Amino acid sequence: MPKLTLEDLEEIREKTKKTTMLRGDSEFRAKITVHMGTCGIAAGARGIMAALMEEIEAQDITEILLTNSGCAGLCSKEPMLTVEIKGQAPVKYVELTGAKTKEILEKHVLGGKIVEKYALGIGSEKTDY
Amino acid sequence: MSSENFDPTLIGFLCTWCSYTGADLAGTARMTYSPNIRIIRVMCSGRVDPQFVIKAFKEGADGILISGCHPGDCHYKEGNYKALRRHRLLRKMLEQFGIEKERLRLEWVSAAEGAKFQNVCDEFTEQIKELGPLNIMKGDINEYREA
Amino acid sequence: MVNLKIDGKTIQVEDGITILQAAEQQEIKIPTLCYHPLMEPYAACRVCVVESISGKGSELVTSCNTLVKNGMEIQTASDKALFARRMNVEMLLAQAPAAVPVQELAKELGIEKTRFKIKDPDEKCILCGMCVRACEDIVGASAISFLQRGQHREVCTPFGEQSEACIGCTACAFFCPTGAITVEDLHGRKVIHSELDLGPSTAIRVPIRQAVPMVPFIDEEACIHFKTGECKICSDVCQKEAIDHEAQDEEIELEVGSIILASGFKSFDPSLIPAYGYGRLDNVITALEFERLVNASSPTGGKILLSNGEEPKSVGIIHCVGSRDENYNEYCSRVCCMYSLKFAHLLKEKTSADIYDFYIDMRCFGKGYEEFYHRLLHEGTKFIRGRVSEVSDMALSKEEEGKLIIRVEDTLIGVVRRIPVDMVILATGLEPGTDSNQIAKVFNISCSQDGFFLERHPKLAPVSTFSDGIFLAGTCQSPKDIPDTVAQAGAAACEALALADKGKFDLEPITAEIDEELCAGCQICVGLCPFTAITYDKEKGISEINDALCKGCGTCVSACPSGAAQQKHFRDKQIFAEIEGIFIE
Amino acid sequence: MAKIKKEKEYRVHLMVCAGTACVSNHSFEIKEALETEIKKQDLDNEVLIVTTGCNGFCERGPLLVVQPGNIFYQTLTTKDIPHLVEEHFLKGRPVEKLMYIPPEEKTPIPVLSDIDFFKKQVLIALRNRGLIDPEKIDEYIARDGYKAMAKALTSMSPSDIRSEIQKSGLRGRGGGGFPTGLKWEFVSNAVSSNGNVKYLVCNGDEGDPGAFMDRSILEADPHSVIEGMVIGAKAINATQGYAYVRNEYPLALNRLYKALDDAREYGLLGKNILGSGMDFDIKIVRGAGAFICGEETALLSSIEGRLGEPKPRPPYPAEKGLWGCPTLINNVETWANIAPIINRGAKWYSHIGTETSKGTKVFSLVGKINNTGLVEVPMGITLREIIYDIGGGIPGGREFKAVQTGGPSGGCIPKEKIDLPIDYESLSDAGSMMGSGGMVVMDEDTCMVDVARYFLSFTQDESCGKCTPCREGTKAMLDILTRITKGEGTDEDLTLLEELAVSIKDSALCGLGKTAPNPVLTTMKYFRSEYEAHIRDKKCPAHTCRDLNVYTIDEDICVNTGHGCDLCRRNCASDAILGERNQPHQIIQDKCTKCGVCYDVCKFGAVKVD
Repeated sequence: MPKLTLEDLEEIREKTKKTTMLRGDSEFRAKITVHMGTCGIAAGARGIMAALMEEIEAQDITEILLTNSGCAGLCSKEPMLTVEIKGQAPVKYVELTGAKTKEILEKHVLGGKIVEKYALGIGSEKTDY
Repeated sequence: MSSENFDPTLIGFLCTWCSYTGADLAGTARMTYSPNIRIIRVMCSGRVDPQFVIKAFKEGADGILISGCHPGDCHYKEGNYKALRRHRLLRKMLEQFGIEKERLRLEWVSAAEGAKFQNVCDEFTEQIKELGPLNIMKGDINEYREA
Repeated sequence: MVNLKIDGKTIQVEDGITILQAAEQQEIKIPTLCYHPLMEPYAACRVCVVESISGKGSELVTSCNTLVKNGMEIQTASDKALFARRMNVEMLLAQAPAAVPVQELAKELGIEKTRFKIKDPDEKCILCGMCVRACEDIVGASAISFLQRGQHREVCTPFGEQSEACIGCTACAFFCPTGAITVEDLHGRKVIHSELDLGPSTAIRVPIRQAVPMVPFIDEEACIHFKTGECKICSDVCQKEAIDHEAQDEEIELEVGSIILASGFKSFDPSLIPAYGYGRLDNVITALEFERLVNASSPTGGKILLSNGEEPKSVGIIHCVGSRDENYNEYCSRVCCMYSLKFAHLLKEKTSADIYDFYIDMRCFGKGYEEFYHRLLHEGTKFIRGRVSEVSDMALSKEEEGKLIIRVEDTLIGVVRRIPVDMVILATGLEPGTDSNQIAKVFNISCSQDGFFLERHPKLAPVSTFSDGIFLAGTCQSPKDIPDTVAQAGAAACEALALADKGKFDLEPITAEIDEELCAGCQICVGLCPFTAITYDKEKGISEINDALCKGCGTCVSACPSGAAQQKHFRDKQIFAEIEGIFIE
Repeated sequence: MAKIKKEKEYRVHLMVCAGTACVSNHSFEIKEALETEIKKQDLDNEVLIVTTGCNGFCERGPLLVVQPGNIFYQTLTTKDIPHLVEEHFLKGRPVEKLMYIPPEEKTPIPVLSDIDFFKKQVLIALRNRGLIDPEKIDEYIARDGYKAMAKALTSMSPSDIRSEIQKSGLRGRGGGGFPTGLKWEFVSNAVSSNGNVKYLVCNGDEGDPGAFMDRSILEADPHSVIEGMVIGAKAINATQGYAYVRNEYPLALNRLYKALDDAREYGLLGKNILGSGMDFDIKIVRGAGAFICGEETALLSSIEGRLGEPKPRPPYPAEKGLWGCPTLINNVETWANIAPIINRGAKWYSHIGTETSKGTKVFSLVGKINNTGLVEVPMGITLREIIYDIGGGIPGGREFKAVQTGGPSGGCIPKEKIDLPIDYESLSDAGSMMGSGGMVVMDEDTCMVDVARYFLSFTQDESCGKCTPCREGTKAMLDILTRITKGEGTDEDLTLLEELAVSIKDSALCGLGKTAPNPVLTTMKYFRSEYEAHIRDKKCPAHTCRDLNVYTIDEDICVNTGHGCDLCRRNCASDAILGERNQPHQIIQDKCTKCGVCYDVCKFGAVKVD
């Protein structure tokens, strides 16, 4: 690696910031949670996760938190994922395929418009009684 | 003339600093030595010019003695070395003139060697007596040419 | 300048000095152990702590290295300072009980006994590091240093092995305040300080006590500066700045009018006479060695002792050793009789030994000499007339055991006697100096048969030589004693001054000259002249003779082919005339 | 513009702690187990394993922090890994049984920042702790690494930098607490005796027993020290830097060597740094293990290759240090604080801490404490908060007795002063000192006389032996203390001990000697009663000094509850116990070597120690 100049330093900072952002408690614009219960995995949730990761890498998307969680409870509709845009209610999408996930990513996560045809419902389950 | 009543005349060229003082010492020490030798004082044995030797033989000297300081003792450092060189050359030349090389003698006599000077003179005189007189033709050169 | 208060007294001192130095200027004594004026302060023993009171309270500082500052207030013996100093000394007393400076300091500070555990009662080392610093900073050899830490700290060479860096200068032993380093055990070499047996003594010293001039010299083998480039303490300490290590021997060429040769004599080497046993038998010594023994600055301090250290009971003095002897030197060395009498007198005075003096003729020629001889006779010295044939240690009877037996034919009573003595002194004669023939060559003077220089005339010119302007004095001309030498020296000086006083210099009368018309410029004569008196003049194309240089030997005249060169008073014509004169009846 | 290779995208980063403590706790085996499990679940292109420097909570090593989410797992064993990988990384369900549960509580706390140990800490020197891989320079740069250096080199003049540090109020973290700004000012004003040669040294000797702050900083974030040193070099235009690190820190040394090479490769060190025309390089010198070489002048002698032995001051190193040239020496932690100050400004820094002591201090919390580890707390925090909130209190419910700060040169602070706010002045007023940051917590079972003896044995052994008071004084004090712990002490010993302490403190040459008596002085000041107990009643209240213990057996407990189980007799090495099964046992006092085995072995508490 030849000697760096100031700009190179800045460039490295930006590039590696993405990977380290995961670690700090810095804010994210949106969070996608792929539900990976045993049934979810059996239903192909791994494929969904792979597709999402490819897409994010391809488009060099930043500030999107991609994570997984356990079974969301609705086994029949697996594989499922939930998209949570900061400040909006989470939206669950069901019976997904690789292509559908890319479309959701494109339209909802980046575009900000909910893709009605794949969505199950808006809002999250009630947890505080 | 037979050798007994032959009375040679010898000339001795003595350097002032050593040989002449040596001879003087022999004299003050009452050492008698043969009267045949007549002494000519020169400042240094280096001063003895081959011409003098030839002139002396021409005038009728029967033997010539040159005496200087021992090598290294010369008051003028190198005079006696020069004399030594000239003596070697001169002896060869004299032989070509038909003069026996014994008639020319070089000796080193220091100021303290009065005794040595005495022996040299006596010995030299005896030697010349045996050689007999110097019989080189006198007069001018043309006579020889005819003979 | 800096103003500060010491023990209540406000003083002004120049900047950059330490509190210790300021106190010394005020004659206030502060104890120190690891401080030495010639070294950087090390501040290890902490015995020189003083109390320094400033705005924000007081603290203890070591006075040996703390520099003075404006407005400082120092108490050298306040309770706090004394308390800490006493405690440190008490601890040192436990660590190095046998160290004398610590014991003295402890007494001074009123410490009877140390309350701490004594490890080794005869330990002397207080780990002040003076030796290490001397070796490193002053000598530059860095042969020793501290090893280990804390309680195991000690001074040693790396790995305790003999170190090549050590140059045996014993600076460490010199600087050690408590004598913990003794030279013997440092590197196993016995060190003796004496002229005869030169151990590594101090590098700068006076050769011997009666040296003339009494000026110290630097012995390059022992001097550290010439080994490591460091040290140079002597020049720091010398107020007159008389020491310059860089000075080199230089040859000075002097133009002088006249020279007085006084190159002295050589004492005859008695080992050439095996019968006397010199060098083979103990206690057979030469006169010079006895002179050295009797001298106050001798290794024995002037006492006459045998080689085993005891005082001799009987001494034999043998005259004419190497003089008046056909096999060695025929001449009489003139001085031996009188100095032998002096020895006999000294022996009588300093020891209770009976003295035998073996002489051939007692030559007491000088003023008062004969009277001295008579005094000796009354003092009881036994004089035996006869030449000693042999000194041997072969004892034939009981009382000869362990003695030197002198066999001599006592000519006065016609008997060969055997005299057992403890010590034999050989009155060795005088010989020409070892280099007298080189000197003769250099100065172009000749030597007499016995090798001494030849004077121009024994009666008319006893101090001059054949070469004008070169004079002789002292034993180089012939053996003589001090009164005669002094007289002769005076004469030689007068002769030299007479020569110089004339103010003009008479040229050599019999010099050569070159006739300009006849000279063809062949330059044969130029190379010939031993005194380079002839030079070739390019413009005129002829050679010329310099009158002042020409000595008048005439060699050039006889070599000149054209007869241009002629010698005044010995012209060719004159010699021809002499030759012709011989044959005129 | 340099072509930087594309980093592979991951959605989960496993921050495995690889500090020396965790490594010695087999954290590398945990890492290998994780690798194999992840490969088995073919999650290896979704989950990245990162080894970080010391995370701080050494008590609970080996540690793992899962990012994002900051989930904290502790005391992991290789057996837990398969379940953890499948549960959490595959199925996204964190595993509670592996989480941290505070003592005397039941509910686990998943998120690291909610754990008390971490909550009250303010990280400046340890800002990248557990968040970056110390051996990857890019990750350091990503967290604003070398940003301060770039700013300093390109847009700040040396005097700007120096005034910024002065304004920040930063003081030396090595123990002395000398204002860093002032020291920098001295060095930059000093005239060098050899051209313009000035040196800059990082003191990483850290000889205090139980102190590991510098080690953790070097292991977790070596670049922070390098960046600090380069900024310092610009501030005083130093020409050459030295990092003096103990040879006993191999991991820290490797990471520092790697960091230096990476920095040189990136042009952040060496010739023409960042094109700014400034040349500066750092050479590592490894300490040979002498505690004295932590003292600045001894350290310099050691770098010069000479005997590590302190030199009298003045002249201070700032004027005449390494090879006689002006030298700036600061501790590792001080250097680590420089970059944040330059980055975020002196004002931000001076808000943290107290009036006289600004910023934070890293303490190594050890001894009788639940949460042993490395804590970085703001100055002014009270002892109570450190011990109870962060430290998690004293194990086994025993009572807190005292805390020893500042290592062997520090002193013991009794429990009465638990609410003492921690800063330079408060600690030295209490007779101790900040020191490098060692904090040893002691409970009722610690005998203060023995603590003093232990620290004296350390300083006595490590004394360089140059000056009399320290060489002989510490030995004398140690002899006395040893006698006292053996019950042979007398009253005169006490007075002599005090006299010695005062005279050594006053007249010793360097810091080691001057502070060696502190443990004794403070323990005598606050726990004089224990000394008297040892001397007069020949008793050690904490039963640590074995020679003073008297073991007896309470016969009725032995028979009624223990039925004469005979366990003590069988284990007694010098068979000083009489009795058979079902019979009361007795101890023969003069045979008893007071080894205490019977006391430990007896399950019924029949053996009493007095």
